[in-house]
Amino acid sequence: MIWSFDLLILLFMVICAFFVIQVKDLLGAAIVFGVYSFLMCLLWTEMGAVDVAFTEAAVGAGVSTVLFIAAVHRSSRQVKPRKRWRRPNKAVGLIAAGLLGGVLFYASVDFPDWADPSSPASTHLSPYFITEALADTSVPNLVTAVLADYRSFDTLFETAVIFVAGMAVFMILGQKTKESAQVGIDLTGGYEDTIIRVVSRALVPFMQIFALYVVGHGHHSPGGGFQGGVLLGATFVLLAISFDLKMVLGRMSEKKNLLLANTGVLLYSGIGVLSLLLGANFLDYSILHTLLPSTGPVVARSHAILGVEIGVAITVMAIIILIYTNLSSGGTNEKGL
Amino acid sequence: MLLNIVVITLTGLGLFFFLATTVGILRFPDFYTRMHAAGKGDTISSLLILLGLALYNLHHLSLSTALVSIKIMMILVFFFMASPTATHAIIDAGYESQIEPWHNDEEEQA
Amino acid sequence: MELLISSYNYWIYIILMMIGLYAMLAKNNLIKKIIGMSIFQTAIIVFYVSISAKKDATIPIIEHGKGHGHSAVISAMDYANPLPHVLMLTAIVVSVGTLGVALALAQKIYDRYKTLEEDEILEQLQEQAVSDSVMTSSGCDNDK
Amino acid sequence: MISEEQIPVLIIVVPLLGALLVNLAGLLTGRAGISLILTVAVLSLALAASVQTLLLVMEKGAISYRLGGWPPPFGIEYVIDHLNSLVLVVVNAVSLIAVVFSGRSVKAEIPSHKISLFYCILILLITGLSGMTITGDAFNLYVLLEISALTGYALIAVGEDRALMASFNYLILGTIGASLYLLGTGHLYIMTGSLNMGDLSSLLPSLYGSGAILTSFILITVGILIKMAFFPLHTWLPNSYSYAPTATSCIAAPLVTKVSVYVMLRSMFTIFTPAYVYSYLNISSLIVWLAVIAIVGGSLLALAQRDLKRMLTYLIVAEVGYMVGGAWLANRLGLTGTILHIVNDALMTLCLFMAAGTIAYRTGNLSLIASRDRHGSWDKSSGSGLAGLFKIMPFTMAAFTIAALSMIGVPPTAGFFSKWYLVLGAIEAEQWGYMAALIFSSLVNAVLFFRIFEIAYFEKSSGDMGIKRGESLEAPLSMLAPLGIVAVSLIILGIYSGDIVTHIIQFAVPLS
Amino acid sequence: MVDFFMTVGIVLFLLLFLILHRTVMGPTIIDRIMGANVIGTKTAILLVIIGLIYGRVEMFVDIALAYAMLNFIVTIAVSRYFMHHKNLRPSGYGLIHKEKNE
Repeated sequence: MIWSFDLLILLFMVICAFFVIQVKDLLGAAIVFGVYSFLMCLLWTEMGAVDVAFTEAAVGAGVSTVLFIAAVHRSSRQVKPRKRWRRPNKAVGLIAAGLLGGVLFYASVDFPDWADPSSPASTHLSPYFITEALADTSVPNLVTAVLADYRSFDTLFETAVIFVAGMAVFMILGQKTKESAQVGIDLTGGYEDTIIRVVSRALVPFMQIFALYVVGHGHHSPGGGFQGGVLLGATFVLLAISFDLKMVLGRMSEKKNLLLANTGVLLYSGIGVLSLLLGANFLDYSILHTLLPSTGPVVARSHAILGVEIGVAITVMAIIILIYTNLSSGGTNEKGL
Repeated sequence: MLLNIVVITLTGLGLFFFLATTVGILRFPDFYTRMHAAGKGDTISSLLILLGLALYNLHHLSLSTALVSIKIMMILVFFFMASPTATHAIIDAGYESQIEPWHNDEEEQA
Repeated sequence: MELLISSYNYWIYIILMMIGLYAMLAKNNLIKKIIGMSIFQTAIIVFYVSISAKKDATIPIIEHGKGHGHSAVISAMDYANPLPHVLMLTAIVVSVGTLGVALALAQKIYDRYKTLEEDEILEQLQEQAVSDSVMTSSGCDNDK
Repeated sequence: MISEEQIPVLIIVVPLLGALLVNLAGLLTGRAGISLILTVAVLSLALAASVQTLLLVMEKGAISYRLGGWPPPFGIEYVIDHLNSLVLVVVNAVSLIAVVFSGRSVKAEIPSHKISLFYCILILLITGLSGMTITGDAFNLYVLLEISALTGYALIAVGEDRALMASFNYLILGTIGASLYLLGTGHLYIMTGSLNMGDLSSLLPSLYGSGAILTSFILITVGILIKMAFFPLHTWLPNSYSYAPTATSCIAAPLVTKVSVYVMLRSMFTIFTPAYVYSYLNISSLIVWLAVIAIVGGSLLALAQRDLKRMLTYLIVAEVGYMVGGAWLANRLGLTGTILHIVNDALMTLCLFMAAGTIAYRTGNLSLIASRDRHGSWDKSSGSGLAGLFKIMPFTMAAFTIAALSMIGVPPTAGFFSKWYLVLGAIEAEQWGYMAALIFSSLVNAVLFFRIFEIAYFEKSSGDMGIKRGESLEAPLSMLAPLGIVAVSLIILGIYSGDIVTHIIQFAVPLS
Repeated sequence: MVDFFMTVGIVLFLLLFLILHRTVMGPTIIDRIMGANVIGTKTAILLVIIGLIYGRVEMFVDIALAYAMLNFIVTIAVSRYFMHHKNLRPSGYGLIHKEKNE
């Protein structure tokens, strides 16, 4: 951690958060929120949480903002003044926020000092992870090791959460017939922008290769299935933005996306079930060395972590595309942003 | 030592351009002029600073640091392609939403 | 002053949290509520990541060449605590999932009611309820 | 191939894989019919696994299962004791019955191309609830909480028009609840450095005086109270469950609140330990009084409703007050009553919602006072959509009557016994206000249900819609059979409640 | 040299404060987009600088690259919004309602 940066970024963030809430234009709020996420990512790298920063960069600054824009695109941008009879809400909000702030402030007095190496959080469990994880799993990136092995059950359900989210969006918005879309948009104006098209077409392959690299290299550097998956999904979003939705859906149809989302979770839980079938506990990868020739239990863990990450990446990519296509077209898959 | 001087010069230049960009973004009268400052100044300052950082990284020359420098250069190349495109897109958005360019009326009358 | 330096991180997350909670409860616009929700969730992430920070520690990725062979000593003091990072990766994923569902709901609500303002939607809902009961009491003459 | 030790994990793994399988089958075959069969198969397997686990626990005591093979404070651990194995059986049994019951209504209410997806999300909801019950890790609980919440939002939103706004409100409040829980866990983590519930309970005693621990307790409890719709925080529940599709409300209404009550018990027993919660904090009577307000408030609001399903949702709010109050009586009897009531209330609520679903399936009208049917095909003089139902749907109404009697607390039914324990606990703890609230709420329930009986028995139905007067219009067997099973089980549970207490619940109560 | 990069970082932050003023104050929505874009590119650079201060740039360049990409995507997405909705201010609704029944 670098405390001078820390203070500056936090100041930035509070300003941004305040203005996000105040701005009267939803698109403006989405943009300022994007800036807020950019800064948040910076804050995390500065505190040493590189994997969190990577995820936040991919999710918060990238995909969330695009999703906000897509949602605003399909609805309205306006924030109207509140009607008088709804005023009490403001009081409720103030009281609740005040209460929460008071309670949290009361607690914060008892906290160990910030960044104190002898705080309980840094001395109870984490030394074991730091000192033993490399020997246990042969993965230098401790976050990947803990994420995909020690706490892999959490991660399995994290993948399930994103799967559920995609399915939920499809369930809520997805329409089989195009006529049932109630809102028509004036789409005559959107002309084809050659510059954007050419540049995106040139950049997308490199971005996809980079995303695959992020998935595969998660053992040794920040990154992994989730970050890579979001980046892969984001490349398709870029294509959908610079060309149109049809072009992307021609390559990744909705059915294909749904299948891929299933496959990813299935791959993850399949690896878990495989170890169950071989007689070890669920998600105990070390047993898999009986299947992989000439590997010990430790290397088997490392390989299984890679398999798991690939599963996560597939699901996340498919779900990001699914959520974007549904949000930007109101579920019709007709024409996007 | 020479490397350090080059790095400091490049980064300093980058900072100078970014300062100019900031002044432009704050002081120019309308959107198009501000975008002119943002588009050009931002790109050149990013390129210069990144170039400086990539060079500094070669301090201890080895295969791994060279690889990292190549990666930084990749960011640079990416900016070189993406930043002007983004500028074009933003200008286009402004044009589409009918922002009137600024005119110095006094000068025209004179 | 020492107290300030040692815990300003925790205070600022409290401010972010209050802003988020206020927006979730008090804002009238659904998208604003969703933005408030995101701020609320990121504030929690700030809290957790602050826990993981350690003075003079580097990022939790074992440096190349360490931990192998004879120099197999990894000092726990040299690396930031990885556990909160793992938890927050999960939390970020959860928050993006919630965000997607919330935006989908907001959009569907807009399709249905043609507005994103909570008070206008509630008015429409009340009108609907009133018209339903009027329909039954007046013999359903305005039924179409 | 899979040994006995692996059975607990099957409760989670089978539904997770099953959900994916249902979705894949729906996608690949494009036929919706297969989804229901697969879902029932998957849930039966999960039920079998949970019953097996309960038997194992009764035989050998608490089981610990290491996920990924890592020892507890480092990896994630399942801890299955008498309390949660009982809740697991209830969760799986209720969901299986509800899914069988709602097969027809799903076909009627959900667009055909979304049916397999609907079942997939439904199974994931059950997975989330089972996972919340089984886990022994505080953070893992949060992830599973969010799974059950996200699935819940989606399942509610596919309901009728107004369900959208209800689901959105649920989402906002639910996210606040879950985030507060996460924040509370963070406070525990910063003070102790651990996330495992057992480990936490051993680390906490030296920190009892700390304000941060108190804050974490408040945050976790308030978060869970929002999730379980405790009275002033209940605002999301009535709209969500009354506008949701029948299948959703049949599964979510009995289970979500009960599992949340279980989570509160778990946090009180295992994380903070009774020593802190009851002795150190000394706030029992305050929370019991809050519960009194909740019970009275829920009951009064139920009285004001004009729609059967809405009335039932407010009864859930009142029942949550029972369980929270019972848990904070701080004695064995109160806790026994609470745990027994989790089981009984899940079944009673299921039975009532299923009966309401059956009536809605047949008549499409659940209003208690005046007909609000859009098509105007009901004579307004008939008053209620429930009029004459005893003649039209005798079996459904018989099941409804049993559940209603249980809700009121009439002796041979299950509801009586849990209330009896709660009342005894209240007397022992000398919480007269709570006892009065229990009796008041029973009276209100009696008034509510006898009003319905009166309408359904004495008033004549005069609807047309092809219904001839007095003709039996009983629901199909696939709906009646589950309804009958639940109704009968309410009586059986009542008769055997002594055995449940002596064999299971008394081991689940930590107080001596 | 690390001190030099610290200084560079702090100067960048201070300049970003000024640009943040443009981003949160407007005046038009497009000015906000412009400000966000500039902040995005500079954050990517700051990431590399933080990496240099930590002495482990190799771990940070991936994030910076991903950052640059996503910043680009976001900027394109926002500007495409104005291809469909040609109004600068959020007065009235951006969409043209076409009720099916009407």
